Amino acid sequence: MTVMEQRGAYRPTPPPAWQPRTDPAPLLPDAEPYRVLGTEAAAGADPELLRRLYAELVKGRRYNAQATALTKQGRLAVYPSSTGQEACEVAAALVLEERDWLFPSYRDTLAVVARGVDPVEALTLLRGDWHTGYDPHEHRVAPLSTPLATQLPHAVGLAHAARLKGDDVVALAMVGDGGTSEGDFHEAPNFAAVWQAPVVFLVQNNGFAISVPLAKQTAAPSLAHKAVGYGMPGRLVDGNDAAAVHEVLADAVRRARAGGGPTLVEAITYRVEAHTNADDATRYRGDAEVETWKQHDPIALLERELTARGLLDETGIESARQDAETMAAALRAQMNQDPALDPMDLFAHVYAEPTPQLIEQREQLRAELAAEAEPEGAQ
Amino acid sequence: MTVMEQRGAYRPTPPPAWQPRTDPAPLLPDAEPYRVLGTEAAAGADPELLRRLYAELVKGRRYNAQATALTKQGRLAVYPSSTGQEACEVAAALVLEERDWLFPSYRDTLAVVARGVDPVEALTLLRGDWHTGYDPHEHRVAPLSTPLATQLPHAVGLAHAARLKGDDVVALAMVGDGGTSEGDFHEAPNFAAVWQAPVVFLVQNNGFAISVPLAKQTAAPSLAHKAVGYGMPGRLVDGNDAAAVHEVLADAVRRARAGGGPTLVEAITYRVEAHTNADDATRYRGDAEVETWKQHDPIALLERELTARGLLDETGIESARQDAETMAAALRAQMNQDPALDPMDLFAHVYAEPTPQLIEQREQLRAELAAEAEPEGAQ
Amino acid sequence: MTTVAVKPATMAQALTRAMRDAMAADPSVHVMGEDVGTLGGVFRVTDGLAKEFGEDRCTDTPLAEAGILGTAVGMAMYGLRPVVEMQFDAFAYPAFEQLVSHVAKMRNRTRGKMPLPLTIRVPYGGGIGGVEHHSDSSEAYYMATPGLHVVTPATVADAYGLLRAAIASDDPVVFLEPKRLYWSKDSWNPEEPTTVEPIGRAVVRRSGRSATLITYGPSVPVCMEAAEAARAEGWDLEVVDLRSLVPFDDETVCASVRRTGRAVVVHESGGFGGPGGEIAARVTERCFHHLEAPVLRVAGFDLPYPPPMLERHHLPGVDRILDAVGRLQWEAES
Amino acid sequence: MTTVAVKPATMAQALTRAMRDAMAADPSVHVMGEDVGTLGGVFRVTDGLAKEFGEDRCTDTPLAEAGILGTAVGMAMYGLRPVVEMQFDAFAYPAFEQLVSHVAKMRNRTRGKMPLPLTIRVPYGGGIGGVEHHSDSSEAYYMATPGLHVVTPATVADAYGLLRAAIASDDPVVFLEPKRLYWSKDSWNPEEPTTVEPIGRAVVRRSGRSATLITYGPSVPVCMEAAEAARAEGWDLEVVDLRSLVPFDDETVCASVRRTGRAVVVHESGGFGGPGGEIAARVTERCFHHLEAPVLRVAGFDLPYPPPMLERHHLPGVDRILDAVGRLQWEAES
Ligand SMILES: Cc1ncc(C[n+]2csc(CCOP(=O)(O)OP(=O)(O)O)c2C)c(N)n1
Ligand SMILES: Cc1ncc(C[n+]2csc(CCOP(=O)(O)OP(=O)(O)O)c2C)c(N)n1
Ligand SMILES: [Mg+2]
Ligand SMILES: [Mg+2]
Repeated sequence: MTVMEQRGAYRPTPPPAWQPRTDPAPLLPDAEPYRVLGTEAAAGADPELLRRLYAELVKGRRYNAQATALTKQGRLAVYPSSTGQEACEVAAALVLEERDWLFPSYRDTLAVVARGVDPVEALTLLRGDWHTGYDPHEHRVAPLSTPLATQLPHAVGLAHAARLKGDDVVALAMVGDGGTSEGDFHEAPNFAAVWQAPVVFLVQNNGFAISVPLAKQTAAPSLAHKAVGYGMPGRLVDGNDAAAVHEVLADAVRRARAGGGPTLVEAITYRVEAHTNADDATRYRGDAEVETWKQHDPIALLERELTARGLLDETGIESARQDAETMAAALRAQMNQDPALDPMDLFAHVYAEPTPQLIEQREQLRAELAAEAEPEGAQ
Repeated sequence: MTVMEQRGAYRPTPPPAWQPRTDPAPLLPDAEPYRVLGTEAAAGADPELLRRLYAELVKGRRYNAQATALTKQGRLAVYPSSTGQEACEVAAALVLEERDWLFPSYRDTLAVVARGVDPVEALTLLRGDWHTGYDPHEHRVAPLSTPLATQLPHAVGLAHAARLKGDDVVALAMVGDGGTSEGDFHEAPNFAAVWQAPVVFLVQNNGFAISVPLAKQTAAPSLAHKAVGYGMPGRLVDGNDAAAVHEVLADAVRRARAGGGPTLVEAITYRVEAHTNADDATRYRGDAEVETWKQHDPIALLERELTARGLLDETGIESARQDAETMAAALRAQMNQDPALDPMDLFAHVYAEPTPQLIEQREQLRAELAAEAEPEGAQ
Repeated sequence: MTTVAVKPATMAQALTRAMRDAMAADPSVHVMGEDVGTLGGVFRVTDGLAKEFGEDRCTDTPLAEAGILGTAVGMAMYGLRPVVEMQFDAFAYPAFEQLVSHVAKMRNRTRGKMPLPLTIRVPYGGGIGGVEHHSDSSEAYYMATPGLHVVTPATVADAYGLLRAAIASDDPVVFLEPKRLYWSKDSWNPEEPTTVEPIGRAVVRRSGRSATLITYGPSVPVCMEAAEAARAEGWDLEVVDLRSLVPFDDETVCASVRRTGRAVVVHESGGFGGPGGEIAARVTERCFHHLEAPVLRVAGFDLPYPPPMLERHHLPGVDRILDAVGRLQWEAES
Repeated sequence: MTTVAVKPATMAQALTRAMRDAMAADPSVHVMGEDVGTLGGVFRVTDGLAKEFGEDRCTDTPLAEAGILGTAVGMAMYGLRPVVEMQFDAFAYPAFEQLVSHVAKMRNRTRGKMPLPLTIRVPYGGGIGGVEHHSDSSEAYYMATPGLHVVTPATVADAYGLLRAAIASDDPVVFLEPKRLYWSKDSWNPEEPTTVEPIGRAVVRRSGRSATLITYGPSVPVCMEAAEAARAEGWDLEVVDLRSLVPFDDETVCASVRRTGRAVVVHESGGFGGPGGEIAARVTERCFHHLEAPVLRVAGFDLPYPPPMLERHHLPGVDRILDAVGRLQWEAES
């Protein structure tokens, strides 16, 4: 008990509990982002997959342009474009099986659409007639999450629940470089690693959080290095190389599915447009930087690979372009129609059963609308 | 603009923005916790420092025992003992200059006392006559923080402010292994690294968060590995080796002071007592584990080193023990007196000036107390 | 409406039993939180559940409240019914964003496609000698957040019945457990089978004709005591236990106040911006012409919860309640 | 009390000017938040400050609200006066624990030894067509948290005067900026020097004898409009702009209600558990025998803030206010 009684032989033994819980070496990301296009690795890529990625990239670019145009016409409240980031958006959607779940961040409308959600329903939030426009269960796509990083623990919980139920389901969660600073970014991968939940975290490092450049966001060697602190592998990938992003994500999904636990992937990309249509990017960055990145365009990179390998010709390019135009025209037409609005919907889904208080309020609004509808009541 | 216009020469150039922000290699902790006592490194240790550490450890152990005894006598509401962790507690306090700041977690009463705060004032929170019992500015010790990890951003902000003002001040913030799971643990070191704030994070990994063992808390190779994700060095140290903890912390403090930025230190130690006097540790751990750790006792380790090197003899040990008893007797005497209580204090410090509402309430209580004081009103 | 036979127990044990019965009845019910597994919770409310149902059904989580609630949201999305324990009132604050921005909104956001059947158990309130951050009354925050149900039992039977109902609810329920009643036994009748109580119904705990005390949770026994003491003053007080703050049972409350013509709202939470304002305002809106006096409030003071040695001065006690009753303008009567 | 000459400006510009003047007057004032530096804030309220005072005085932080507020606490501990911007109402929730457990309590916890002179600017409320999480009225949460001052301007002049006072305050102030008034200019008189307004004083914006509209922030202009419209119905309405929710100016409010005998509280925040309950309750407690009718409330509905295309149905407008005024039992009068 007393200190003196404890004296005895000199014992330089290590403290009892020490043992690294994981071998850190395999967790560390490579020094350079992984690339496929324009490298030897490209030879191994599946031509069908590359062609499919290409078609989706072209459509995705067009979708972004159309949606931005719709904001100018007052048909969308706001649109955060993912132009320049299409490789990440598309690969994230395509890498998943039907039974898997996607957890998009607010900028990821494109991933949502590429996953199969109706292009108009995907825009409901941004048009402003409702919040989430699609049924998350239909395509297993969680609501576009505006509060940054908050969707990450959801993905972990869902993946964990699926595993507990014995279902073979993987969740892929998307977040931006800025979002990695939030506490929820920390808590989610920690839970995932402790639970060995089948989840893949995809960080799109597009260089900015609105106006704030990465250097003001983190001093980490890379965002992928954060994985080490959770005991999961970190992977660094060229986010504009659709083949590379797809491959790295596919590896991670496979690993998760096999019970190998979560992976954190950092995709290095660039937000070519302003933060949203309402933002003025010239306040915080120069044209030169944007131009450099345009030289590393995800569509151009893939197009070159495909044409160099004879997998794509002018006709194929033209046909991809046409498909994109057809999609855009349809989107335009649908978005130019006013959405059906029913103010009574405000009260319909707050609870399974409205509270007495909400019933009172609903009837108040109903009466007001009835009065408004009467000629003399109209304003 | 269109994709086709962008085609041209095949360009396998790297994405423009990629460059690791920090070289990850120097950030990685060593594979084994750093040790001094019982190793060659001990020869380099300053005998005076070792003796001082020893005296404080012995006093610290006694303080813990006395405080726990006071809970049994109803003199403290609760006490979370740091028995077994005295090396961390004491080293954290001793490593700082007077002008530096200490940010303790709720278990760190000992560090607070070792820093010079009055032993009774340090217990005010746990006695229950007020919250923080000491003036934080007097010894530059922030309030003992009960909401876990929330004190870490405070330390960063304070260190940053001092640096902005040109003051040569370092902040040392303490947190437990459980606390590293909180979002605030993530946000604080991230800010610190981005700002290169002169702050040192000391994680006492004592194996448990109440009943939850480390394995359910994290899958990280070590908690020190989390540093890499923030771009700061992680250091792993034997938390029961007071000389090692002091040396590692001193290095980190020196680095911070010199403008080198923050460091994250994980000290591997063990909570020998239950979580608090109210906890029943037998519910979640066996005696054998506790016994193993008692064999690696911080006081015994240092005592052996000191005696082996002829820096301490029975007289010295006895005199340290005596000093500790004197401290304990004084503490007992002071704590056995009822603290002076004034219910009106409830209203004195909510705001600089009480609101009209608080003045009303204060007068209500004053009237109630006056009525209570009258013989017939007494209950 | 399930009927379950129970043994004599404290409120804590009734809560345990409610979770146990819910877990036995429905494999989708999962309990999770800090120390809820091996330890059985710092208040022992989840005692034995991990042993009986395994650690996957009663899980010790990492120490991160936003992560606990956030992962519970994801589990609920996949069809589970998580029952989350927040260790103490003030330690639920880190999960506030998840609660307000997701838990409360998910059903509405998705037009009903993605309901979240989640129960969030929060031990709350003071009176147990807790140090700072261990005695907050946080119900005002939850009441002001549409999309949440807010429920709090005051009796052992209600602890069982309401927790079963909360777990069975297809909507998120913040279930506030009065810490200082955890060890209360008084109102529990071991012979009588305990039923699941529907959420949203207040109950008259004591009938009276002079005035109504409107209260809930930890203040219910205090009001019962005050009502007893009031007899000496010639007042026959009615005590209404709200049980559910959201939805609010205007019917029961207003029926009582219309009968008595006078009312005092009693709660531990700070007065300013606390639940009492809402309650007093809505009672007044509905019963104005029945009121002989303004609805008064007896509440905690508007300050951070006091240290243990001073908490008795803060908590609404019998005297303060009787004082307020005395100010209900009885002269007007005569 | 400082006197500063200002140019004609929107509310946003008046706020900028207030920070600029405070920063110029006191080197310990630091502005921090997401995008406040180079960009000048998403609402441009901090425009030019980084340029004028340098990035160390007006700092783009990492994207982490708890971290922003938490580091600001540490800066305040060291004697700085941080002015924190939360980008939108709902994005202040991640900082809730820091706010409630530290910002509000630090002075009290340390017996006044460690005050926190902190201003937390929160753009709040709807009416700007924002998508979900961009239009919350979160004032009820702050009002229910003792230790905070809660202030909200409704005019350009007050935006300046109250923000200067908030920054000068030795206590934490949650400064709620009505987003939809950012571009309002109406009440600003460029010729008149603008003074620092003491916190805690309501103001009568319009005198009237029939009834009092008690309101604040974004609803003040709506109430002014309603008061104009009410003339046609023969009602002469008084409008009280609270400006400060904590401390609450009982004196001004009650003086008005005692004069008029009738009152309606108007705010955008949800009704249930919202500020109106507190206000109605306390006015009733103090003015019961002057009231011809119960104090009524016109508030947002009790639901998650609606999507842009439906928000007009949610927001209290002139008609809904006049409706409530019409229900103030005018028969009793005649
Ligand atoms: C919790 C939270 N804080 C602040 C915001 C406001 N906000 C919206 S987008 C954005 C920047 C996000 O940056 P990043 O995570 O890099 O994603 P990106 O916009 O680049 O896709 C900010 C600050 C938010 N949506 N949620
Ligand atoms: C935010 C928060 N959540 C929960 C608690 C309750 N609690 C107090 S101590 C503790 C365990 C802390 O473990 P650790 O961080 O390892 O520190 P240790 O007790 O081992 O010193 C918990 C869960 C708290 N104080 N704060
Ligand atoms: Mg970004
Ligand atoms: Mg621990």
